[in-house]
Amino acid sequence: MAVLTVELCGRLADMAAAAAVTLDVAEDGLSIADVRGHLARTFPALTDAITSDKVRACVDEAIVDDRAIVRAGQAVAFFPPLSGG
Amino acid sequence: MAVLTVELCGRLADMAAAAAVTLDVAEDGLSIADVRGHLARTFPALTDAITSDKVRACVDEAIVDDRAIVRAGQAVAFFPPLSGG
Amino acid sequence: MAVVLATEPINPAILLAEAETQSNGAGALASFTGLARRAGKDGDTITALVLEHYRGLTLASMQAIAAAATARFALAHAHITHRSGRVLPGEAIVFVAATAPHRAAALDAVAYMMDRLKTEAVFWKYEETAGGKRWIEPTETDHARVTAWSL
Amino acid sequence: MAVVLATEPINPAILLAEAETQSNGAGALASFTGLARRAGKDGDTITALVLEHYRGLTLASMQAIAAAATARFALAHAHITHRSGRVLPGEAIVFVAATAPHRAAALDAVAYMMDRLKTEAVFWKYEETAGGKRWIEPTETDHARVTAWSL
Repeated sequence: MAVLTVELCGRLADMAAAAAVTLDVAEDGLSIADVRGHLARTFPALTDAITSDKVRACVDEAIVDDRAIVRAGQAVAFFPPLSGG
Repeated sequence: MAVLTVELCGRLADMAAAAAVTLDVAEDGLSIADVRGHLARTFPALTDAITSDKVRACVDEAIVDDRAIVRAGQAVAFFPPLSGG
Repeated sequence: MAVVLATEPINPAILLAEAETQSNGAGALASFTGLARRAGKDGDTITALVLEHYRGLTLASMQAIAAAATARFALAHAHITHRSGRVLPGEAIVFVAATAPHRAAALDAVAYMMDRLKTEAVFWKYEETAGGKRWIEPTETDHARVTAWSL
Repeated sequence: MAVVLATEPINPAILLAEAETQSNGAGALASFTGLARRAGKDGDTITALVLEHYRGLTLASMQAIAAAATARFALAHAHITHRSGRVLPGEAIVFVAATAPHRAAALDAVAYMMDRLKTEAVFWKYEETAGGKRWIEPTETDHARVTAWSL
């Protein structure tokens, strides 16, 4: 097992009371859907947000869909709706 | 008879080769229509422009129509289409 | 509301800073600067844009436009500075700014003031080139734009 | 094209002056500045607007918006400077400018860049008040505006 660090951006960090979370992952990785499920179980306050399609997953600075597989060492982040300007 | 000074603004001054023109006027004044007619006769190159409704008359800093009567001492000007900005 | 008829070169950056201080807590500040072109439509070099104005009527026409924009778009502040006289290529001819609580109102107000200035502000202007004077009048598009605001 | 992610206060007047030097002979320069509000929707005092960004993706998202505006509106120059971090009331959050041969393109490009920044630039922000944090997300109007550009 290796460790995957997941960043929680914007209000997600407040909901989980953590800006980043670490997960144990097997060598063949986890899907983004699995990561969402894990976060929902670990942080009940995050469940609604993290399972919403309004919250997007970002891997190594690219937006990915729920089937994407992530492995230890990759930069994974979840983005609530963006708000610039 | 007294003298009325008429200013020609914008391209009208170029057409008449004069920025201002003086007219003799009787004490009971002249209509703007009369002033236009006088200018057209005096400056043939101005005829088309000065008889066009695109060229507006201004008396004492207010736009007036052709029936307005002007007397000596008033500030009369003709405005070709405006072009600010 | 700040409305200025300037006979000397104007500095848009300084005017924007002034408009910013007049935002009165509003979050949106839009501006437009019209700059004198270096080349005419047919590519010839323009040595200057020369603007003429008429007595107090020119400033009054600018004030009427700024006041109408302030009312129509509920602006916190409206600013118009317009040059008269000889404007060299690259110099600013006109600077317009609006502050409002929201961006759409500020941007629309700037477009509105520019559209009205083009056809209703009391100025006449010509481009000075090696070939002589070329008087500039509003285009059909300019007239259509100002009409659209009154629909 | 000039696109900057700034972590210190920005000066819209200086940025407008820079954009003016980049007009490349184009006659129209439009700008928009978003200023941090002093009071929230319910009238409470805002002590700061705090913006978060994400690594290189934030600057890349801003660059994509400036490039799209440049292509779509045939701009001579596009400029976006966006703050990240803690922005005090009255300070500028964002400055956007566009230069183009004609005013409609410059003004539309500024509106377009702002509309896309609101919903597509990689930022998250909250208002800091005596009562705590209040996260700000785009409104339905913001979403409708950005959708309208792709119709």
